[in-house]
Formats: sequence, C-alpha cells, structure tokens
Amino acid sequence: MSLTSTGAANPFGALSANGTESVQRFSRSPKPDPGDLGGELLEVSMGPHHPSTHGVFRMDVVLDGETVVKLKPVFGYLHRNHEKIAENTSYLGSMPYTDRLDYLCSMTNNWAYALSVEKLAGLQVPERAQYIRVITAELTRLLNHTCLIGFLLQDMGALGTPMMYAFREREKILDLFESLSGARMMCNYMRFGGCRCELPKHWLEQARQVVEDFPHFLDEFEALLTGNEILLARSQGVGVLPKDLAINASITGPMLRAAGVGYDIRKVDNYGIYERFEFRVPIGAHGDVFDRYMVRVLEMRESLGILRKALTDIPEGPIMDPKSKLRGFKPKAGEAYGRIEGPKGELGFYLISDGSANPFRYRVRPPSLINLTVLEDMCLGHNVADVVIILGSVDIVLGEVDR
Amino acid sequence: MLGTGLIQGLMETAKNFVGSYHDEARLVTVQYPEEKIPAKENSRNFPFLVYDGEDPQAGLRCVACQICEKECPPKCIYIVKSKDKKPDYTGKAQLYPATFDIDVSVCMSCQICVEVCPFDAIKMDQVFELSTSDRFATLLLKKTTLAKPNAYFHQIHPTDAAEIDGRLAEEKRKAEEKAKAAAAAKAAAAAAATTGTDPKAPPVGGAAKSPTN
Amino acid sequence: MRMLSDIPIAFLMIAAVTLVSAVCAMSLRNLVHCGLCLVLTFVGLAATYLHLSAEFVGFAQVLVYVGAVAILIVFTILLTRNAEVTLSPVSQSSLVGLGIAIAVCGSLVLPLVTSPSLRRLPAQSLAPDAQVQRIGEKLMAQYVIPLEALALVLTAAMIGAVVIAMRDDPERNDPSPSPQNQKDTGSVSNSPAGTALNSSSSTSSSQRP
Amino acid sequence: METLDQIFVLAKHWLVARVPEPLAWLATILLSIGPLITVFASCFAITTIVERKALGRIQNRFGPNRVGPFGLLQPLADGLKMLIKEDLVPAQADKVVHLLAPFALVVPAWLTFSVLPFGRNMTVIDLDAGLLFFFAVGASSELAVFMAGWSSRNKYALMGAMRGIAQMISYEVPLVLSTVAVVMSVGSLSLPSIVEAQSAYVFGMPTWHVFTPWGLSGFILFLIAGAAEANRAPFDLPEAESEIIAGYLTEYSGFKYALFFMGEYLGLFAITGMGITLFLGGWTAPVSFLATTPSWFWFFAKFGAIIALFIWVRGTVPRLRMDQLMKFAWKFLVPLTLVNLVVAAFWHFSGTWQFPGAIFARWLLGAGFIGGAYVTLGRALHTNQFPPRVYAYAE
Repeated sequence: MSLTSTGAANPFGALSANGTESVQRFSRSPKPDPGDLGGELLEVSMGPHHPSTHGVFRMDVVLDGETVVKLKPVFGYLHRNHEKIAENTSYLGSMPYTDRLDYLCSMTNNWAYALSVEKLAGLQVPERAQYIRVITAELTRLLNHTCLIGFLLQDMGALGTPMMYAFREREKILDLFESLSGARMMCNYMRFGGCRCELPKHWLEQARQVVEDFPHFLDEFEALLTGNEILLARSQGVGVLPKDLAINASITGPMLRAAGVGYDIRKVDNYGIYERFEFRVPIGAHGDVFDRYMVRVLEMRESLGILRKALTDIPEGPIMDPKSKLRGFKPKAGEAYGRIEGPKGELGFYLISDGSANPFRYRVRPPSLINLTVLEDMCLGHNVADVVIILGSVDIVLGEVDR
Repeated sequence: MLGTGLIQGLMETAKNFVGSYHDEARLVTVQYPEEKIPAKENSRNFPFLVYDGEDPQAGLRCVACQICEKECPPKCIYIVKSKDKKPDYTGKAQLYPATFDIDVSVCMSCQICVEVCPFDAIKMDQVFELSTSDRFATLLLKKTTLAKPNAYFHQIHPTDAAEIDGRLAEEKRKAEEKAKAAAAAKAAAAAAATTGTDPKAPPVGGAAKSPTN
Repeated sequence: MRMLSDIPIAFLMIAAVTLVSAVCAMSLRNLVHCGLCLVLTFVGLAATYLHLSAEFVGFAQVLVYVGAVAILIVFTILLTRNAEVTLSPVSQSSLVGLGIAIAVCGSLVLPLVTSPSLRRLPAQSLAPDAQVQRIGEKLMAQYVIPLEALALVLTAAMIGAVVIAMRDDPERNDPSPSPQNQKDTGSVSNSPAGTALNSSSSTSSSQRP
Repeated sequence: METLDQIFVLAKHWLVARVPEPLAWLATILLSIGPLITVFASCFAITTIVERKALGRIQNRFGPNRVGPFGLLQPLADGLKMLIKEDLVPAQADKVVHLLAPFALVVPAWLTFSVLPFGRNMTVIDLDAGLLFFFAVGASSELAVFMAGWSSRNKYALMGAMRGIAQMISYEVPLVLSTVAVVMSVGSLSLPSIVEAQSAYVFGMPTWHVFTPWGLSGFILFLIAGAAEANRAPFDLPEAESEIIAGYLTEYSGFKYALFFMGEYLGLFAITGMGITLFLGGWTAPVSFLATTPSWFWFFAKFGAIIALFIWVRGTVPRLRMDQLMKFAWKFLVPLTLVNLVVAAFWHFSGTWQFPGAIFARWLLGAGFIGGAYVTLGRALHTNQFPPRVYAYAE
C-alpha cells in the first residue's frame, strides 16, 4: 500500500527534466499498450483556472482512463519577484510583502521574517511581545487549519458546508487580527525586536472568548466529518507519502508528521518562548490524506492548550526592543536564517546583510512549494478525483509557492 | 456500522439549519449595504493627509520631507516639494507638498508611511468603498482628496488622535516657551544693549507670527 | 392509440423517420453520428411497436436498445482510435455487396410473406392482446425452459466479461506502481503483441494501426 | 371534499366539453400536457430557490435574498440571465449534436411524468406497463449525456460523460431491482393500480409498502439509487466541479445549460414521484381520517418532503470516487436489492400465517434478514483494509 520512493536518489523526481520530456512525448504520439484493453493516454491540463487548484496552479496530468500515470506540476503564474524586490527594499519595507506570501497566515510569515532579521541584527524581543507572537501564531495555525480542512472537503465535493463552518470560525480570529493590527489578512504586525502596536483594550478577553468557543466548533466539525464514511473512503489510503520519501524530499509541517515523523520546529528549535508551553506533536502512521486531516485537527487542539496558557500568562511590559529603529535600519554585515513552524511547515527566511539598508540576499524557504514537490509521487496510480484532494491535503497557497 | 457517520453528519447539518434561524452565533452574515460592521479602531485602509484648522491646503501637517515616499514599499506616493515655505503648527516656516499623489491601485495599505512619518501628517483611513467605473483617473488620489481634517482623524482613531494631539500640543507649548524664552532672552539682551548702547533695537521677528492651530 | 392508428400519417411519419435514420446510420461518415442515427432507428422501431399497440415490446425496445445497446455501440465507437473513418466511397466488390444485400433482404422478407400467421389473423384483430401479465405468465409457464436457458447463457456471458475485465495486469489495479513501472509508464510495453484478447471487439478495433 | 379532490379532473372535463367535438382529442391532450409542464416547471423554479435557501441555512448563510421579497424572485432572475447569456459553442464542437443534447435530456424527462399518478384519477396516461415505460424513457437520458460529453470536444466533458453513463447504467440495476419487489407484491406494472394496492387502512394506519421490511429497505435503496441516477450528491460525479470542472456541462452556456439543469431536476422529480408512488402510497393520505382530503395535496406534500431530504443530504456529504461508486453499486446495492426481493417474496407468502403475533414474527424475520445482509455487506464494503486509527504523539 505504500508508494515506492523514487526519492532516495532523486527526491525531486516529480520535477525533473525527465518528467517534462515524457509528458511531451505522450502528447505527441500516444501509443496504446497492446496488452491493454486498448485506449490512449489522455493528457489533461488541470488548471490554471481549474476550480480546485487553489489559485493559479496547473497540473499537466496524463491519464489512463481516470488513472494518473504522469503528473507535472506547473507553477509560477503568480510569480511576483518577491525575493528580488526584497533585496531592493529596506528591511522594513519587506515586512508587508511577507504578508502576501502565504496570505492566510500573515502573522507567522511576519514572525519568521522578524526572527531572521532579529538574528541578523542581534535584537532582543521583550517578554510581552514574545507572548503576543505566540498567541497570534497559534491563532494563525487555527485559522489556517480550519480553512484548509474546509477547502479539502470542498475539493471532496461537500458543497462548501464544512468550508462555510470553517469560515464562520475563521472570521472570529480575523476580527481579532483586525482589531489588533488593523487588517484582517495583511496584518504587517511584527517589527524587528517586537510588535508594532500594543494590544487594544479588551483584546485579551476577546481572544480568550474565541479560544474558549473554539473546541465546541472543533467537536461539531469532527462530528460532521471524522466519522463520515465517504470521507473515510475517499481519504484513507489515498496519496500515501512514505516516511523516507517525506524526509528525503524535505517535507515539513503536518505533511511530515502525518507521514509518521515527529518533527516540529517549535520543539526542535525552541524559538520564541515555546519551551514554556506544554504541547504534544500528533503524528500519523500512514501518511495518507486522512492522516493529514487528522493531524491537523489534533494540532488545533494542542494549539488551543498553548493559547489558553499564553493568554493567561502574558505579562505587562514593553513590546519593542529599544535598540530597534524603524528608519535607517542597517544591520551589521553577516547572515542569518530564521525559521519557524508555520501552519504549513518550516517557514524560513535566509538573509545576508552587507551592512547596507537593503539585504544583500533574501531567500524564503516556502513550505508550500517544497511540500508540493512530492505531488507526483503521491498522485501516481490514483484517480483524477484523488489528485484534487491530494493537492488539497498538501495545503498550498500559491502566493507562497510562486512568490 | 455503515451509515452511522453519515447520520451523525446529517444531524450536525440539521442542527446548523435550525440554529441559523434563532442562534446569532451561527448566522453571522452581515447584510452588507444595509448594515455594516462598525470599523475597529485599528482598522486601516489607504492613507490620508491630516490637516489642522479650516483650510485643507494651508493646514496640512505634511512638510514634504519625502520620507514616506522613500519608505513606501510599493512606491505609490509621489511628492513634489513646494518652492516657498509656510509656517507649521509650531510656527516654524516649513515646506509643504506642492503635489502629493497616492496611487491607491498600487498602495497596499501597509501603514509603513504612517509609522515613518515624523510629523504625524499621514494617517490610515478606513474608507473601503472606493470602487469606481473609471480605471485610471479616480484611482490616483490627489492632495485635495487626500486632505482630511483632524476631526475626522479623531473620529476614526480616537485613541491615537488624542495621544498625537497631546504630543503636538506639548511640542507647540514647548516651541512657544522656547520662542518666548528666546524672545525674553532677546529682549533681555536688547534691554542690556539698550542700557548699554542703542535704545532703538529692532523688534524680534518669527515668534510674533501666530501659529496655525 | 386508436387515434393514431386511424391516421395513416402517423405510421408514414414513423416509417419515414426509421428508414431515413437507418439509411443515415449506414451512410454517414462520422461513426458517432452513425451510432446516434441508429438510436433514432431504434426509437422509430419502438414507435412502430407502440403504434401496433404492443406496449411491452415497444418499451422493452426502448429500454434495451436505446438505453443499453446504443450506449454500448457508442462506447465501442469511442474506444476505437478514430471516429472519422476515411473509406473509399465505392467498394471494389460492389456486386458482391449487392448480392449479399438482396440475399439478406430476401431471406427476411420471404418468411414474412409466407408466414401462416398473416393468413390466419384477420387484419382488424392484428393488434395483439399482449398484456404484460400475459407475457409474464407465458414466460414463466410455457416458455420457462427457453427463458432459463437464456438466463444461463447471459450469466455465462457476464461472468466471461468479468473474467476478461479482471484479467488485466495486476499492476494497473494496484494504486502503487512499482518503481520501474513509474519510470516508463505509458511507453510501449515490450510484451509481445497481446493477441489473447482479440475476441473482444473493442480490443481489436483499438489495435488498428 | 370530493369536488376539491377531483377539481382538476372536473375542470379539464368542463373545458374539453366546451371545445368542438372534432378538436376534443387535441384539447384533451393539451389539457393533460399543459398543466403537467406548468406544474413541474414551477416545481423546478421553486426547488432551485428552496434548495439554495436551505443550503444557505445549512451553511449558516441567508441564501439568495435580494431579488424580490425574501429573494423569492431569484429563479426568475436566474432564468432571465440564462436566456440573455451568450450561447457559446466551441469551435471544434459537433454543433448539431451539441445542440440536440439538451433536448435529448429534457424531452424524456418530461415524458416520464406522463405515467405518474399525481392524485386520484390524475394520471396522464394509465399505461398497462407504466413502470416499464418510466424506466425505458429514463434510460434514454444516458444518451443525452453521451451526446453532450462527446460533442463538446472537451476532455473534461468526455470524462464527465463517461462517468455519467457508467454511473447511470450501474445504478439502473439496483433502481429497477428495488422496484421489482413492489411489482411482485402488487402484481401489476400499472402505477395507478400500485397506488390502489396501498390505499387501504388498517387500524387507521395506511398500508404503504414502506411499512413493510422489504418496503422500507426497498425505499431507501430506491432513494440511493435514484439519487445516483439523477446525479444528486453524493453521486454527482459526472459534474463534479472540483474534479472535472462541470463534466459534460463544461462547454454549455446560456439557455442550453439551463435546459440541462432543468433536465436534471426533472429527473430528480421523476425519481421522487416514482418513489412516492411505489413505496409511500402515492396520493393516499397518511392517516385514515384524512383520507377525504385532496389526494393531489398528499402527493405534493410527500414530494416536497423527499426533495427536502435530497437537499439535506446534498448539504452534508462529500462526493464518492468513481471506483467507490461502482463498488457501492455492484457490491452493496445490487446484492442488497436481491436480498430485498427474497424478503419481499417471504413477506408475500407468509401473509397466510395465522397464529397470534404472526405480524411480529414476519417483521422480525424480514427485518433481521435485511439487517443482517446490510451489516455484512456494509462491513465488507466499509472496512476495506483500514482499521480505525489511533493517533500517537511524538515527544
């Protein structure tokens, strides 16, 4: 039941030139297999405006009947030159651009970027700001995972009901973000050495209320979905990602954990103040779509624990490192890599400073893109219907994939 | 047994169906054009220029220092400095923007211009119904459209505005004190000079001008 | 029904549609169009049965021929390589074809005109008393042995079809292709030309070069 | 009451009597077809708005509420929009077949209504083989699906057509088999006589087929297979928008799309009407003291209830996959309908049992037999190779 890894030698087999070549060969002269009941291979272009490619993403799928024999992801439709723009903008100027990477999770994007700049400039984040960061990041994880499950079920054909429920809850978190940072999705909230502004009045109470209500929603969500026979049938054994391939292809986040690897950067790196929180890292055993779904549900429950503690423990105090400055920010020459456990996986920013106001080199490690590289390995032998849910379970946001 | 999960799911949707008729927490839709969610104080959308007093153009706090133009990540601000100067709130003669354009189709409402502005002259607005039938002309906001009174700023961001007004008043007071002190010093010096040499010293300029409120 | 039978126009129309669509089914170039015309012929036949008050036969005709056989035909056409065939319009052995056509036509018409039933039944009682219940009773009592024999044959055919379908190589049904299969999926397999499945019409047609 | 019950029949007779004799036959035909088309076309309009509203409520939204009071004129607006939309035909499409496909779907869908009894004496044509006619005509909708999918020259459309035909053919088997039990027990293919067979009352309770073990399971099986036949969720694979865009409808726009849309809903209505006729006693009232109330009211009340059930299911479940769909049809529904046939036969022949409590014994045996088959088949289908999962936590 497990897909054999082509990845031991070449984890990116899905994207190799070999793949391109074969797809083109099919389209030129599809030859029937004489031992087969007959029939040609069908090359279908799924995307870029296919309803369930989550944005402008294209898959060149070669089908035998409805079975996928070759799949080539094609992306870049949303390429915005993010990294080069950042190299020509001040450090601060890139912060709002990071919002637009994974536009569902701007808070964690902010944090990852702020973290790497702080490493570069040697800034210390005050206690209160650390707590705020943890709270916002975990809220982001909640909203990302609920949305993802909603989208996944939408891809599975559930007519948007789970998605609407997910969006109902997401709205509450977005309201929190709006009253905190001024914008619902493009928060642009974190700054090097802290956070941009103090929490508004009653924000903590509102956040506590949201966190208190959330388990109820999760229970309802699970009542609707987890036992559903159709969901089980559709997702179990579909899109299996073996452990070794996951490790070799540098998969991170819930996908890696669903494949059975207990790797969470919150535990590994202890960035921020995560060592102060008790939480467990759920892992799956099969690495299929259902495991990815369940791992995310369980992760949300753990996040709620973190949030409860953080919302109680948050101290008073400053929220910015006094050494940090907005204008004329020029970190000393050097390099830094800051990474966090984003909702989608390891989100890292690698920066080289030459001492000027702009980074000399700016590089994002986008979890969506890297998790996408194993798409073909997961999809081969499955149906068209499976391809969309496998893609959905990878959890990509094209803003981050294409950058 | 096969089917139990489906029935559980059906119960769940039935609960939501019924709940949407009586439970506010379930039916969260806001009927937009008729009712609107009150904007949160921190909400931000596109910048505007604050002016003090009655005259939008004379009262602009902006001194055309062009910091926002430089820091703006998508470079959507275009400023041309004025040739002449006019007094600011402390009464100091300052440049003012001859042209101040913001291309709202480029602006990404990131608030960085607000953060870097040393004069509290540019602030974030909360308008969002900006759709037009014209693709180009109306999307480039000119100085005249951008200028909005301080009272409006108070209305949308009360906490922020109160704090800024306090600070500005403080600065103005300090500036006036300083001016007064300078005037006094001058006067004293003049007096000293008068007693010493010349009784007809010229009157002190600058500080005499009344600052815009 | 009586209303229709009183007006010969109805019969003429049905007959015209049936014949024209039958001719089209033979002569059109696009195979799918031919198939669809054939469906129209079937429908026309069913209408003829209904016109003769043979309800059950008419509906069975629609159910079986339009609902199932026609679908089978168009599927078979779809599975062939190319729906647009380019045949030379004049067959080289047109005389032979003509001969065969006459022979077939004659062998169909001859029994009809010599059939004793035509003479036995007066024209006005031509409408058969074919109530469904009577058909069922006949099938279950008088013709039970042929019915069972037919059922047996059909079951055997179905099992045969299942066996053929299951005979497919196991790798294809397995959602986990083996590594080497993954590398060269879709390319021509090196196995000798599969002649084992020539009995299936879809296979043979798809193997046409 | 009697007049109210027969009001439509009387109205028709009254009108026909006003028409000159040579044209009476035409008037009869028109007065049978006209109301049928009007009623079910408005049913289609009402269903679309009710469905959208109900789905909205299920999803905690309002649903359409902008056009007219409470959004009730939404179907009108939709229809108008469909009418004035540009009719796009792909350049490579087979234009004639592309044009004919929607009609090939809609016409048989209308035809199916002609045999349904909507009330006492309210059947357009009482055919001796009405049930057979229903399925014969219903089967021809497959051809429309094929025509639409093939003529569009679109890979998604072709895939949708393939899916649609495979699904319809597969689900026709359990659909027909589940009705065979009724035919067996009633001994007729005529739908009015099937309703008549259920119109008696025992202790004030109706003798609908659904109140027998085989009838209950047959009804559920019929609904499941019918949902698949009508491409309703969770069997809406032929037009699975998240997978193959819109299946065979991909290249349809404007009014042709609307026709397809209507054809599908009409198919659903026909299946629903048939389910009511076969298992829910057709137009008979649910309790004996209401038996004098208009029969057509009860037909449409039941009709609305079943449609609501379909909407509810659609708002809840995700979609099956093609192979699972086939597996479900052939490995679950077909064996279960066969078992159901056996139970129906048992019920029929055990009707002679005379000892006290015989009815309970019959129920117990029948229900036990079906339930056992259900559990066994369900387990075989459901467990596949995946046991319930437990999730570990890494430390």
